Amino acid sequence: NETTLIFQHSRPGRSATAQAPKPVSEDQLSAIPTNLRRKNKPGLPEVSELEVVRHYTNLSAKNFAIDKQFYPLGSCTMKYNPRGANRAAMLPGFLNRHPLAPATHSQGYLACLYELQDFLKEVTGMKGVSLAPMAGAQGEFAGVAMIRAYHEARGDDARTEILIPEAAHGTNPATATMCGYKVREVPVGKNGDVDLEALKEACGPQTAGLMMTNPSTCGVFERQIEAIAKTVHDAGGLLYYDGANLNAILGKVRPGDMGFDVIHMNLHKTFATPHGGGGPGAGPVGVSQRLLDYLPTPMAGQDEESGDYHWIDTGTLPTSIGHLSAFMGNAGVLLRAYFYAMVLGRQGMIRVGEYSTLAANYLLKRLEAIGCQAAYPERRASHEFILAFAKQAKDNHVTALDIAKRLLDYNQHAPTIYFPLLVPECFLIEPTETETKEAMDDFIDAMEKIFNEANTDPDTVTQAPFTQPVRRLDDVKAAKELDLVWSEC
Amino acid sequence: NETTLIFQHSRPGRSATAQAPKPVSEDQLSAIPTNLRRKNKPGLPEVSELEVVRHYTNLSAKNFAIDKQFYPLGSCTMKYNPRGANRAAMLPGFLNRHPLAPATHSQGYLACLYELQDFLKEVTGMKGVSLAPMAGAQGEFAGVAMIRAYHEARGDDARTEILIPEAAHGTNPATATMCGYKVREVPVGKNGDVDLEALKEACGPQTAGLMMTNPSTCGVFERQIEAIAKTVHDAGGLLYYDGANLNAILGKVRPGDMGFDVIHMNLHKTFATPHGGGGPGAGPVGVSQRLLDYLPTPMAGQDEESGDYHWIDTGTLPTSIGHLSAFMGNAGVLLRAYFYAMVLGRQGMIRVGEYSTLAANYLLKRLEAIGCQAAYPERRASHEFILAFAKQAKDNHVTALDIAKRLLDYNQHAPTIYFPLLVPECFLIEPTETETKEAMDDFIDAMEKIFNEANTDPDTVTQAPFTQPVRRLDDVKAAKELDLVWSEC
Amino acid sequence: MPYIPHTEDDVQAMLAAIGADSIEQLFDEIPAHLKAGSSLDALPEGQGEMEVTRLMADRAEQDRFALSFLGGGAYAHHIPAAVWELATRGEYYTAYTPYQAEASQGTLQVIYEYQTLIARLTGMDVSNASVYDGASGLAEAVLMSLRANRKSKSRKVLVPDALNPRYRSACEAIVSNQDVELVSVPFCTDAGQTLVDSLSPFAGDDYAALVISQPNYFGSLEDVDALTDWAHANGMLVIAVTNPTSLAILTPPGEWGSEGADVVVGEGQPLGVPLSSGGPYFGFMACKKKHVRQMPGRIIGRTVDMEGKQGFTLTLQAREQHIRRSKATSNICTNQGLAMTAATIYVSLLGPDGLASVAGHCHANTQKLADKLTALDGVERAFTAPVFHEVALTLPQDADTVLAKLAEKDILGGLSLAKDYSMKNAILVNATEVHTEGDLDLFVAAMKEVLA
Amino acid sequence: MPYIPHTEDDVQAMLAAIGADSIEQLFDEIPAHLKAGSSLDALPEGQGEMEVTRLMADRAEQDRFALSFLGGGAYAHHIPAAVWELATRGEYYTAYTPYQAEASQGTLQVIYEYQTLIARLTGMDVSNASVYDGASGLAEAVLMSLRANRKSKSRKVLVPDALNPRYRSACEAIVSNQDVELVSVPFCTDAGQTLVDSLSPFAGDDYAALVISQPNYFGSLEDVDALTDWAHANGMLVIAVTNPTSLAILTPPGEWGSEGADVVVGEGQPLGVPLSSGGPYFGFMACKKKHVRQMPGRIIGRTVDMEGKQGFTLTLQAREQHIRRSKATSNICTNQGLAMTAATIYVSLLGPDGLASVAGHCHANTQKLADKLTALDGVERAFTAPVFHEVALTLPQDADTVLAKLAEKDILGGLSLAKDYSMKNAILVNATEVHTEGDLDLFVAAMKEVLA
Repeated sequence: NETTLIFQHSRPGRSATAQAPKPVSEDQLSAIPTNLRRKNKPGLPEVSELEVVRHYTNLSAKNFAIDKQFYPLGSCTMKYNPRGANRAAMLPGFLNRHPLAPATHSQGYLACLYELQDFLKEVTGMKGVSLAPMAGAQGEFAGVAMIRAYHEARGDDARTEILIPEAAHGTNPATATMCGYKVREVPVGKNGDVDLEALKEACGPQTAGLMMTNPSTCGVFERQIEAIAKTVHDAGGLLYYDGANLNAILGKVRPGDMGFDVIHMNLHKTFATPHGGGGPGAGPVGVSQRLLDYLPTPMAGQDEESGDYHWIDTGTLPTSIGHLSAFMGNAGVLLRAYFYAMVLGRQGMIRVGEYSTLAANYLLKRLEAIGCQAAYPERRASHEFILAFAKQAKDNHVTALDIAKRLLDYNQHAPTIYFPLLVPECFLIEPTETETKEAMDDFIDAMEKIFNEANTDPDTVTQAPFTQPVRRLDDVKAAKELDLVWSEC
Repeated sequence: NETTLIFQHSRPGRSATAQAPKPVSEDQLSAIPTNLRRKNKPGLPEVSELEVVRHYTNLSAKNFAIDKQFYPLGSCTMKYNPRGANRAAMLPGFLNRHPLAPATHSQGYLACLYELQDFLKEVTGMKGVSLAPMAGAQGEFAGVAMIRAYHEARGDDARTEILIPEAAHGTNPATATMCGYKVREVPVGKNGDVDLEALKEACGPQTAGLMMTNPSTCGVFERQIEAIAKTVHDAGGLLYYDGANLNAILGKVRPGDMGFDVIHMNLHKTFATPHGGGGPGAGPVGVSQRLLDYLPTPMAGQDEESGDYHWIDTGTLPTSIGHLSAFMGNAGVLLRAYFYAMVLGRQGMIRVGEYSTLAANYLLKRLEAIGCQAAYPERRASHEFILAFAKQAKDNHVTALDIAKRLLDYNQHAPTIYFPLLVPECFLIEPTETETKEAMDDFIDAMEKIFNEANTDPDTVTQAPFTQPVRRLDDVKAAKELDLVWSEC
Repeated sequence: MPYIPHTEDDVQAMLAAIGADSIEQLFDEIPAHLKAGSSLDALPEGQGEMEVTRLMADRAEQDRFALSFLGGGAYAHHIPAAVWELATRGEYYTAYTPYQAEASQGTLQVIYEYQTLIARLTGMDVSNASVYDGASGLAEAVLMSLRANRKSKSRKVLVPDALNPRYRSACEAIVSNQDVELVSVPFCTDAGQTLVDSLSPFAGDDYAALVISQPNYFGSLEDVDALTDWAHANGMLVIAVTNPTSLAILTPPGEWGSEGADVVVGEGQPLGVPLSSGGPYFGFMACKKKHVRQMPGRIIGRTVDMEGKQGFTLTLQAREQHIRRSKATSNICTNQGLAMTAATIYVSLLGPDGLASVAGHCHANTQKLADKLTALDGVERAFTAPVFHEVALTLPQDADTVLAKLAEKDILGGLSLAKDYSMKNAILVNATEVHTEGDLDLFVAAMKEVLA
Repeated sequence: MPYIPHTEDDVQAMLAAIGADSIEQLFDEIPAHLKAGSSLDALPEGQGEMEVTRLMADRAEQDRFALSFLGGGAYAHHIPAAVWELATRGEYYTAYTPYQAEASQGTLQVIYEYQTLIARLTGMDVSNASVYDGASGLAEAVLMSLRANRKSKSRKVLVPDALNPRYRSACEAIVSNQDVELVSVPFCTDAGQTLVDSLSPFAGDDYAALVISQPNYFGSLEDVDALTDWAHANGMLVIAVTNPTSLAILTPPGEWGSEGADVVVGEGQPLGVPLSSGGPYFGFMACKKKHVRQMPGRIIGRTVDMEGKQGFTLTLQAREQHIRRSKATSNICTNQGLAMTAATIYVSLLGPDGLASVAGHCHANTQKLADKLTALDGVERAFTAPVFHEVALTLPQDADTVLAKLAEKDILGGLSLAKDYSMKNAILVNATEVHTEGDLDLFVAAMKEVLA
């Protein structure tokens, strides 16, 4: 009963009557040819309004969420999502604005966008910004597509390869492929920095560009960034910055100043828009001077004389890589990010990098003190850091997965596990700047308890969780006996 | 940790900075004499915005609610609270309207109120309605105060007594007292009807009026209502209708037609406005012709010619019993009720009585079938009914309280217990018209299981609940060692 | 059927279980001729959520305005978005009175936290779980003072004329039924304050209590220490009526004079509750510990469960109507749960410093507005007393006319003092932290135009 | 510090635990000269929630309008209040991708329900958890068809000119990087439909798929059975682009022709997602079971836990970027979780009959509007084909000019077809269930005035 599906509440003829208009007559549908009309009504739920409200209220209780728990999911930047941003984005004027409304009826919205573009330029040190991409991965796509457009415009069509450090997010190689490039991985050294010699060898006339993030997914700042930039640029390639870890360096160092040519940002990470159970996000792209002509459209522009805002579209920017969505991307996310940027302002932006880094280094040191093994113990943590549990896995047969599951029993969301792939049995932990020291201390306490359990009662850890709506799930069965839609029989 | 108070999250200097204006300078406060200035800042929580959101999100999970559970609390009419009503009442134009805004800027609000007054007149069969009372109990107060004003206006000042059937809500006698009356209780017969002979004896020149509800709190319709009305009227008293049970008879029989002179309605029951953890409600009063002059103010009036709306206040109705609040009552509740009335319309109102009665009679019969003892087995249930567990209490030492607590373990909110006082070990059960048959069947299943447990394993029942945030609480300690505000030490 | 889930199959199955042929049969105990009026012909046809929402949205739109400076007991403040997004969570919004404590710890703990913050804000020992609003709260406080003042046998209470007249009239309407008399104390028409001098005529007489409003209706700050000490010296209890925002910077009633006030009430609306046409608001009510058993309304206590774990529960129910019936302290049987929940969240978000900033800006903005307005020809402060965040001004013209002209410009420029105080040319003006310098200037410019 | 909780004490304690003297020291691995640009001088001072909310409210107010008949891929519908009150509950709103399935059963079950309802609405076997929007969904479907059509070696796909031009251009921008060619199929300029006759020139050539838009951009209903059968007969897969509301009354793609479409995509916005300037919306994507391993995006499966209890989990992750990296089906790594959650709630509230009523009213209102407008002199239907809820009209004057004049009257009267189709005098007009008879009449009256 706890996991009853909404479809199982369905009874023929039941309905949430207040929500639907009165039925139309067959006569009113007579213009639609019979052969195009549906023969049987679709098997959608027939339920009352109270049943819907109760079902989705109760279902929501089965989620961990920032609003309920510490959620130190590395590389995901699960920080507080201001409720004020939600209210502002849901203002009727914004909510009811049609995406194709004329500029006369869009000045308020365009003003927000235009200013947000400017903020993002300043924060990243880039020359131009487009807000169009609908997610980080689409921002990556736009970035690499611009690199491709750049080389193509110069007739430089021998460049078929994108270089990617092995610790990178999976989206990086997948994006390169989507843009028609081959991927070459570059090894990472023991200290978490890219193997510069290997990079030099990999670079050549076939190099379209390098995709990387800095701080890297190893949770450390890539110290050789200038040498890397020089190497790639010297080979004629461009540098792509994956904004996944931008939170760590806000107000400290800008991708543009590090030599990157193009960057995407994850507003759902760095700018505190909600993750919504997996989306939506927004992945604006910023570019250096040489990629300005290729930015995806539409963008917000301003007439200098009148101060009026307008759309910059492929009509005025014909070299653009074009539209990535039917309209202009995830407007509601952009408005939330605008709200956040306006509340933080200059000082607030600078504090983001400072306090997220402070939190990560604190958590790292405290966890080391209770016996956790840092992947890069001699390095500063950025806004996140890696722990390796290879020793526990060997000594107690307690894996990173087991520890993650047991954390749930202590009401702590597990960090990212088994990523980056190059560190076996690892956690990637990111506390963010919005969590209190007490919240981190609670996490440390839980980890300490789990370490004790791993020694004294390992089954408690390997069989965890015990307190969640379900125990560990059979993923093999899920993949083998595919059950992706519900059927009554 | 689970029950940490918000004060325990407090740390000196922490704050939800985005919410407060920047501090003012001492200079800006110089007009306030020093001796009127606070010496020490109040010990309010100093917490971050995320801490507040997380704290109150997690606390909310510790409540049962209609949005989560079947909630058959007798006499409380816990029906579905339409979310659309919430949205409508929270429209900025209503939310930001100052209560003393001039009529020029109140036409929209007044239009809703005026129509709601008319709806309530029609539904109750009364001649006039005031929406001013802020709760059922204040509606009762207004009603009895009008009775008093009526007698006083006639110089009929020997009437010092209010008659009340013994099954009545505690608010009835308390209200009579608040209006300066003595209370005389009237016994109820075995069949749930008032003892008419006793009533006749009780009536006399000292009788100001009779307060009753029909259907009564015995969950049955008072069949002698006409004789009762005649008896009281003949003695010179007036009849007051407690609207607590209005849900049962909407569209079936109207208090005005039964002979009542004054009525209060609970919009938070009958008109589906939320109970909000104990309030706010709204308790409009309706009156027959002879009490029209005494209605509490303000009320919405309409100019017949212009169609403009205005306030009717003590200026135009000097005989009114006056204002019961600083402004005009719980406007937001009234708007929600207006929304509900507009969605239901005529047919919908009639269905409320029909389907709430159908549900109650169904639930009663099914519970009787599994061995429950109805208090009035030969009677139709109204929208609610009484079960008596005296047998279980005697046989298994399992009380109504025990069964109620055990129901919580089955994820069912307990019915009202030990009310009305005249039936020992009782449940007063009200399923309402918005619950599905399946929801009622789940309740019946739970009751059946508890009956089995009472026989086979009574401790499971007498020690319940086991699944809630706390076990049974020490009420004696609570009352003896009063701890009403938190202190750090 | 809106909000009713039953299918025809459900209905037949239920009727079969009951053994009835039709729903109508379930009403066979009602005398047939009584049913005649119940076809409800005057009600409209039901409409969908879409249609009703649009109708109400159009009406809400009608009532919008550009700028408002209305106060008089209800004040516009910034309300953090988190407040109502949390308070309208179904778990708070659709729960009822926490009769089953184990299944209501959420609501119960919120109330306990609320009681704590009200006690700390007012400087009192205990608080109840809230009453309907500030005005009805005063009525309850007056009735409570009769019970609590054991030394007095009087059914009279001293009430200053400078109290919000709407509080006075609501209080009167409620307590007069119990033959309680509210005796007027005049204010100094120069200062706009209630002076101890004005009280001397009442010295030596038996009154159960003195009501002190801080600030008073004119926004003026009273000399609360002197008034409190005078009342206590004359055997009266002190009932404080206060604005909760102001308590972030003003001396709390618990510290007034040498002993502090005995009962404190006030309108809770400024703490995160929208203006919303006057309600739902909530009245807060706090008192000294010795009077707690005379306090009406719901009260929550902290206790332990059978395993010793902390928990919260309704307590002191022996005062209440459902137990004591005609002997109860009041007929009140609910609190304003939702509004009180919102206030608890609001105060938690603001904190002591944030609330002090809000209070400070209200005061500073009001001062600034008064300065700007009195720079206009013929506009003067009506009184000399210092004010918190509301100020009485005299105009060179009839107040009602001026306000009507301002309203035509979509500016709600204050409340007229003509009717309540026969001050034909006087208005009461409020500014809070929501008003920008530009807002004040727009108002002043409009006023200038109107007066020209 | 907005949203940052640390007190000075906290900071000192944390630095002490780290063994650092200052926060700045934590950045000592960053070359000093790189830090120069980071003072962010061009950013404004931070402001409070109150100030930013007021600024944004003023701007939102600027963009309001009286009436809109804009469609073109985004449609105004009634959205039940419950939809977003539930979807913005913190548990949905602030959770992330359900990587820890045991702690994410809420989100996972919602997605499973969503997949089920999309499959049922489209008549397909399986659905993913949603993609960014309808247009990018089409691009994913095109790429998918290249992988899924084992018989074809072509990198070409047939795309009708009557497809929404914004879908066409977004699709082009995405797939062109992989050297995929979108080949145009003209439409009948009389009927406003894509005719099988127009396809015959392509018969016998190798194309991976044919895209069929039902309705097409002009609102016209295509003869989907004939088009589908033609494509299958010529070795192509069929990619259906549909409006989800219409599927309550129109033949679902799974039943088109003798075999049904192979992949279905479309814009989910009409299912409970506000217009909101174009996003966040969600693209739905469903396919036949045999193609499921070629489908991009997140997919949820039902399984059991170690005690045999039903549960939900991410499945078929071997297709995805975090496992397959450069070999993944797509680089997509999220879905549009929140919008999809809202849609699931919306569809549950409407049900099959309610959604059919919505679709029916959209159609009937659009027909009625077309009738009223074409009653004006010189206004004609541009095409003869039957329509769903959008209709192309030719005006006696330049379309852009007429629309601008209507906008001056605060009426957004439709989309111009001038730029995309060189139909200088043509507009595309949509009506839905939100439009009353009065709305239509106001529009017609305004149009009459403008044309006069």
